[in-house]
Amino acid sequence: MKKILVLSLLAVFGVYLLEVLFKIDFGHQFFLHGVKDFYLTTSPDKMGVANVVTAIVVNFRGFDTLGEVTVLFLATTAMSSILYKGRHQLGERAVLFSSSRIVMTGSKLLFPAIILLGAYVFIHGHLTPGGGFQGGVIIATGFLLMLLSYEDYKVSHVALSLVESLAGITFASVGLLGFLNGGTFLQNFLPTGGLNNLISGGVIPIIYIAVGFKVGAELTGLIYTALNEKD
Amino acid sequence: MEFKLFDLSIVEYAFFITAVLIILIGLYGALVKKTLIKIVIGLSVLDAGINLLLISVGYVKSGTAPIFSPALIKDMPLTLENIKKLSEGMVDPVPQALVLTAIVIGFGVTAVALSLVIRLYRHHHTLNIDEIKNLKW
Amino acid sequence: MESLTFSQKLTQFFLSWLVLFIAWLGFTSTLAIQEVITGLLVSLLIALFTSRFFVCCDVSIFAPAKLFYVFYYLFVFLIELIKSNLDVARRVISPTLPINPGIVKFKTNLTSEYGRMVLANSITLTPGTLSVDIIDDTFYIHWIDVKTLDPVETHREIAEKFEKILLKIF
Amino acid sequence: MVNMIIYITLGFMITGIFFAVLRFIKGPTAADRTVALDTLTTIAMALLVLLAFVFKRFIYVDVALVYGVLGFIGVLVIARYLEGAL
Amino acid sequence: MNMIYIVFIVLLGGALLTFFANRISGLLRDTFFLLTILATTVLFFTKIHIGDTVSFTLAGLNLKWGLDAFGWYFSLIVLGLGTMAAFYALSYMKGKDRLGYFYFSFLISILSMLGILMSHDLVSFFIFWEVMTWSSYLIVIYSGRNVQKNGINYILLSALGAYAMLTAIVMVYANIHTLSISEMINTYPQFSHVQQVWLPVLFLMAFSVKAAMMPLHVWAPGAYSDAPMAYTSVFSGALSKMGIYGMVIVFVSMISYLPDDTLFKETFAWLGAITAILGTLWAIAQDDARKLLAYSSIAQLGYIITGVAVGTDLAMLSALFLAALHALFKGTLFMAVGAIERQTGTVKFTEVTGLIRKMPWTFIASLLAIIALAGIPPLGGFVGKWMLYESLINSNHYILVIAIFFASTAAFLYCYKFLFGFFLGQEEKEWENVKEAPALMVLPMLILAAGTLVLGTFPGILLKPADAAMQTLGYASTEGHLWSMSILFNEWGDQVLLRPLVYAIAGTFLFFLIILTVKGWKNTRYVSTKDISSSGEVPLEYENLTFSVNFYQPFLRAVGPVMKKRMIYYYREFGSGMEALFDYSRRIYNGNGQTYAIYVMIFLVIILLFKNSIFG
Amino acid sequence: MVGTPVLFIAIPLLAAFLIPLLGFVWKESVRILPGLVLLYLLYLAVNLMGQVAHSGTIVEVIAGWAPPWGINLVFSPLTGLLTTLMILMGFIIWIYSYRFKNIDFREAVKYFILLLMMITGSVGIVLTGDIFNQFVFIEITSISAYALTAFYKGRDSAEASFKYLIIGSLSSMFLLLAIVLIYSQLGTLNMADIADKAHLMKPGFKILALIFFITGLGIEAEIFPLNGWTPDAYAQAPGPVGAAFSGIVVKAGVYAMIRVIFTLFDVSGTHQFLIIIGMITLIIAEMAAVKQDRLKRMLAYSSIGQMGLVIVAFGIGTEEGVFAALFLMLNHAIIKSLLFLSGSYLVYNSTEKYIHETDGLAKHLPITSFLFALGAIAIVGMPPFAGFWSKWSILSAAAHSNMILVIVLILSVSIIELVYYFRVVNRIYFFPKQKEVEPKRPTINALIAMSILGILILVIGFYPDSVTGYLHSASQSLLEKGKYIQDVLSTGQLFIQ
Amino acid sequence: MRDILEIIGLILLLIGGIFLFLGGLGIFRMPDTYNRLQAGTKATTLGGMSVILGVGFLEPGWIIKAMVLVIFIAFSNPISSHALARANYKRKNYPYLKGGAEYDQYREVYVNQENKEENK
Ligand code: NA
Ligand code: NA
Repeated sequence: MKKILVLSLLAVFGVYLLEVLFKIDFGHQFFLHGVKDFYLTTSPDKMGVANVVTAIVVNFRGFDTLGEVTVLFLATTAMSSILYKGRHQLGERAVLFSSSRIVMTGSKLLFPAIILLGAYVFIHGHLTPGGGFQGGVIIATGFLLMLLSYEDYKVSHVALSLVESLAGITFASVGLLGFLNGGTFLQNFLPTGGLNNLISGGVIPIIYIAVGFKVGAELTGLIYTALNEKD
Repeated sequence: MEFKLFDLSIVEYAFFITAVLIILIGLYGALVKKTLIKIVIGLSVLDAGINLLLISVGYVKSGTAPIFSPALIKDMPLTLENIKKLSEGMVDPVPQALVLTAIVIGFGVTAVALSLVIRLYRHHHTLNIDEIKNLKW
Repeated sequence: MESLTFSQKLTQFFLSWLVLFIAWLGFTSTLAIQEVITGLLVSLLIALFTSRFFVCCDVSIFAPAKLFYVFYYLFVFLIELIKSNLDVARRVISPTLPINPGIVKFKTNLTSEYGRMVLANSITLTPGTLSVDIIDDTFYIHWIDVKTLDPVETHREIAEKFEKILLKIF
Repeated sequence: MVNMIIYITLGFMITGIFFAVLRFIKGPTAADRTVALDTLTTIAMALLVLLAFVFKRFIYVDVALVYGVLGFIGVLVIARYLEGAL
Repeated sequence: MNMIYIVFIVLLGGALLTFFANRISGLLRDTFFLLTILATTVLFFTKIHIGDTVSFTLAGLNLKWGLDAFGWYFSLIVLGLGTMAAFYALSYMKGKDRLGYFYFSFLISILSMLGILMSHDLVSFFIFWEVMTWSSYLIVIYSGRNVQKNGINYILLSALGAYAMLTAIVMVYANIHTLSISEMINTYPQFSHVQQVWLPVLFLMAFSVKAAMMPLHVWAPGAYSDAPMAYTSVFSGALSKMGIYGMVIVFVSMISYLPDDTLFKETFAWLGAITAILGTLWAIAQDDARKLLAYSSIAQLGYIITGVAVGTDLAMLSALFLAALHALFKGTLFMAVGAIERQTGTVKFTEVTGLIRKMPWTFIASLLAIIALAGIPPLGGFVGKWMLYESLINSNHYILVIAIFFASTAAFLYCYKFLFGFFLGQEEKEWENVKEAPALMVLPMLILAAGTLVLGTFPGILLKPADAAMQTLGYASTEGHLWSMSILFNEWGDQVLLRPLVYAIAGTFLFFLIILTVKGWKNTRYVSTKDISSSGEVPLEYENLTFSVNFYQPFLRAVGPVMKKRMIYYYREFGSGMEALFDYSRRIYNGNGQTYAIYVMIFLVIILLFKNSIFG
Repeated sequence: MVGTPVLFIAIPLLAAFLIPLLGFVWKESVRILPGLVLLYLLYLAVNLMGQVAHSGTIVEVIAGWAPPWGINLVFSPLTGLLTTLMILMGFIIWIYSYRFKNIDFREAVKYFILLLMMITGSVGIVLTGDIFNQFVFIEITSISAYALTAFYKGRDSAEASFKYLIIGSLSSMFLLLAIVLIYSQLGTLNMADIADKAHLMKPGFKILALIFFITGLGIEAEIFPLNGWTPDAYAQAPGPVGAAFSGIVVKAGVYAMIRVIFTLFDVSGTHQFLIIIGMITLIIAEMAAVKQDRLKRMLAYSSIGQMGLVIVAFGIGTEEGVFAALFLMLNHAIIKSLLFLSGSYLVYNSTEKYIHETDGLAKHLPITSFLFALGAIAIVGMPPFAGFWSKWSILSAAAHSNMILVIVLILSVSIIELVYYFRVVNRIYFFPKQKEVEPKRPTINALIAMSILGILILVIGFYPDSVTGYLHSASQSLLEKGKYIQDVLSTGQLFIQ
Repeated sequence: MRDILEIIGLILLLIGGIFLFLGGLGIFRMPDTYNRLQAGTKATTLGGMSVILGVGFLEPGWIIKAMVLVIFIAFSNPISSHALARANYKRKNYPYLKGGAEYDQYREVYVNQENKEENK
């Protein structure tokens, strides 16, 4: 009964949604006077940022990203708050089987490389499809790999929140520096450099590196909290 | 080497249909499934569908990623006209930026949801949502 | 992890720096000066924190003999890999081929952690075998067509050709 | 010639993906599905690199690498979960 | 600063000071309380003159306060009774706790009543009306008895009325963009016909609640009897008159413009009469003196409402006169009950008897008040009733006269019950040591009772200001012509013309009373109610053999069917029906998060399906 | 120059990132810093309000890109008023929670971060001029709210939070869908730009986007039947958080919805629709509130009802109606917060929070009880307290638009409201105290917080003109759609860089 | 030179495509999980490496990156397959044995290990 109700509700919803979506001229330039052309030309031309998505994420819509970083920060805080068990420390991870030696050895070898890959991804956020979030996620998965393989692997909470906070403060401070430099919040105040050089795009790489650190630390913290969550 | 994959017009609206289907499947999971975990999965699927929809809105036929990489620019002088010409072959970067944000937000919500599920399981010793309704009326 | 002398640690550190820097060069695929300097710095930073994971090696890994064996090993491995793929092709195309699956065990002579891992991976990629577990020095291998249940025989059948070379390297 | 070979290669890969997806759907065990996923990861990596070549965008290769890393660790996570260790 | 402000500031400040002084010392508190009310009274009657106004702007609304003759007349009731009650309260409330709270509410309610009387705009009127409601509510629940029942009943019905009034006010405001009451009255004829009907209905709803008119009276018995008697006298005597005050304005300014076929006046007159009859009957059935007086108040207000509704010059005058008079005698009676309650600890007729010798002054005050209430000459009640009958007859409301007469006659029954139940009858051992109430309680009673006596002979004292008040409302001056219409008064109305007749009746009555009393005194042996040796049957301890038990049993049996289902029953039924509905409706929130999510989808789908009609 | 609107977001974010660090150094700073931040922001808000009154709406661009290319913040009389209100409420709630329940240091860090972020998110929702940015702020608010709802362990808070999260996720879905539809048509996300070009959208898109917005934001604005989460969340969250929900978070939700309806799209029938759903919300919520036996749940339903009333007032659509709605929002924020804050102490030591557990507490907690009673009287609209003026304005707005039925319904519902509030107050004052209940005396900071709210109620009640001026200019600024568009889009035809 | 590279690249592409196809088909057709793993991991490793190298030959500038990917595949694929096989066994999905119980020499170890770990 409930299923039928839900299915019919979803059917109506889907039909109405698709009806409208079919009116979109798919894959064509259909915007009236959209903002995208401005972004596509300004980013390489004026900002020296090859990856326009990054220019948007970090600069044009950098405010979103600041919020997004905050969301992630809040998610970590929320998760540890929700799972926090008061004065008792987190329990030791009780693991039925230790991981295989092969996986352990492999993880040990791969871990630094994965961290390096993460760093590569967020350092090149303005040049390649990478970016702070992607890089951060990769770094966190590196830690995930270690946590999977070694049940006694410890991540320092203090270090994590230190990195997290410092990265967040960097982001916000760079924003405020733009503001104090006589511009507006998050406004670029550094030379933009040559397109496709590593050092280009003004404050964008700085922010993206901070984001990378922050996301990496936050996701690691999330994973760590979740893995240690055992009754 | 000239190479053209195939003309996407055959599947013009496949993206939208797929996205909407994914949204509906996710919604179905969230609205009907009894297990908390499945509900959370439903919500994640829902998120994925929306992100797909968002990204397809920005698609431009045979457009490429909006990245002015050296290989793309080749030896063209970087004048405004050239940039404009290049940018015509690029997909809309805005939805991509939005999707990035939406994904991260969806991830955060999922993390919170899962930790709530853990709490609920600890408290009620069940994952059945029909048995978790101490709060009502 | 066993405690190391300072010079061992230093070697370890420089080694991991080097490896990471090479990886960086691989990632960036360029020798642009900005990239190289950044790469040096980044790999230095990461090496500082992660060098303790490289417990195996010392500078001797660069000895020419070892390098030779490395390439020799790669060659042997590649041959085995192709053989195994042909075997897979055969089986996939006609799954009715006679099989006699089972899990067999043997003891390895390798002592190095890395050596064992490489051996296990090689076994996984060679015809009809798949490493299931290593407990201490015993390998447990899933074998599609079990030819023998005797560990020594098994060792010879599955691992010996790799092990010989690996013992030279590690 | 080149086009044809790329077409054929793509055809093979997509057929491979098709079968892997079938296995993924069919199961029957979670381990089987994960095997399918693992296979899919590798095929997709190769596919991404090939597409990067097709579209002449070197930057897509990075995507393949990251995809591979995440897929690999994902499979390890699932494997560890299946062992009952998470 | 204008004197009007000062009066309000004095009252408000005095109330606050009293409230906080309670923390410091009882004496200080009492002093502040008394000073406040006295200062207010003095300031009001000396410094504020009829015609004074102030106006100011608040929240973008033009508000205006001022005093006119009509308001002045009612202020007389409020402040007069208020002062008496304040003196009384000092003694009556002695030793009770939360006195700061009580006095604060007392003063605020006085303030609110003055505010109502001085409001020249609707918003101020409404605000003071609400302040009056909650301040009196605070006192109703002061005792802590039945707060959930009586308190909620009172606040609920008051709110019903107040919101009806608020609806009317916003309708007026939307129409004429002004809040001035006189403006409203002036422009009333220009309103649409629907509004011309609805406005008075809504206003009257509010006023009927406070005036305890059937069927909106259900709060009154509980509220009157639960409030401390020191306040109930004000409550019943003055506060309920605010309803009358409003009604008069509505009737004079609105109802009279309606076409004759609207039957408005007749309906209201009849509602008043029915209220009078039923109130009387209910009063008779009470064993609790507070309840008896409460129902009696309802009945008395019924007369007044009838008078207002009939609305001829004389009827209106009689209503105003009765309103003041009711304040006097009902104030006295509530005070008397309070005195008895304080001295004996109970107010049940079945428990207390024979207090005549223990509390003689209380008895005398009660006697006077009862006589006034019953409308027996020579007290003021007689004058008021007479005027009412006369006005009804003059306007050809013969059936109403019969109804009112029936109610008045039946009222004798409870009057007698009151006197007999408390004061006459056997004296009981139990009440041997009862003393007369303190002077501070007795004096206000006596003063008020004396007031009825004076007014019985010199009604002009009140009739003149009442006449002035009516002129404010647009009646032609009644002096000179009105009196000539009545056989009761002399030319100027300041004396009762039929004095000889009045005195004759009174003399006869008094004579018999004395004879009977003296005779009874001599020939009666005082025994306990338990001592019924003549029948040879010793009653059990718990049997209450006071003759007050089932006092009017035969009578009650006769009117039984009427009494059986009281109005409150229907309210209760309605209330529980609503609560069941509410309980059912909240089950929408069934606790299942998924269901809530489905609601969201249902909401969406409904809008989607009807989007063309919703967003046409 | 004391600052610009962006500081409302930047400073708290900086503080939130800083709190864990400072915690390592000095534990108490974790509690103090949010207060200092809010105090500064309050000062800033008041200053900017003055500036706005003097020289008109402030439009601040971010990252140097003029609208519609960059994100911008709009500090208009309307948004400024709401911002000031939210910051003020936030500050008061901070005072109150300074030592509310003895949570340990690690919990305090999280609590204050989440609280600060919930406030900041709500402020962001109000200030931003970009729909996607608004979505981000909604998510910031929501995630903080989920976590704060589930803050206490050992009761059913996780259940409440989970329900909130499910419904909240649906809300996000609808918002994103609406954004997709708009972007696919106009290629822009800037509100003013959208408002300017909305007529160019194909009709189907406009209606559907509006419907998705109403559904998505209706969830935040607690419209029936989208409000299943509300009573649970309000009742299970810590007291100050409940106050923040009703005083800050809902307000932001309502604002977002109203902004969409009044500024973004001009669709006929929307106002009537608002009135209908507002009325239904009001009626159902008040009916449910009567039957509650738990205090905070009752307050929650009452809060929903009030929001319904706000929606109705907005639905009237005239300047008077908007004025009434804003006035109601203001009063409700103050009064309901007071009720939550004082109510929390009345049921402090109870796990079930039953109303009958407050019996007779007036003797033990005289000030708390008094403030609760004051709040109760004020919220039912008894003059001369704050609630009356808003009730009056909404009624007179309805009367001016000839909506007699609305008036009658509102007043009938007010009677219900009166009943359940007075029942509680009666119990507090006149019932004998229950033996097993151990009253907890409020801490001094809690008393201060509650007293400020009480004083505000009295001030607005006796001197409503202290706020009506701001409210009038705020309501005008909501209705002047053209001016909004012009203010934002004229901030610079080209980018500043 | 370029042509030769191109031809090598194309051949590698073709081989890779075939083996990737076989990998997919293999995991679809093989009878049990272990056999599927066997087929899948070998074929996709070679296939993936081959395709990527092929691209590297076709576009010589990419060869370094391609090598990184190849190394990664060679390294990660067997590990993940091994981990899956082990996990599958520990979930008590024992392999199909034609020749009887003695063909599973891991069983006793596993049972012992399980007891030991549970006691711990
Ligand atoms: Na972003
Ligand atoms: Na793999």
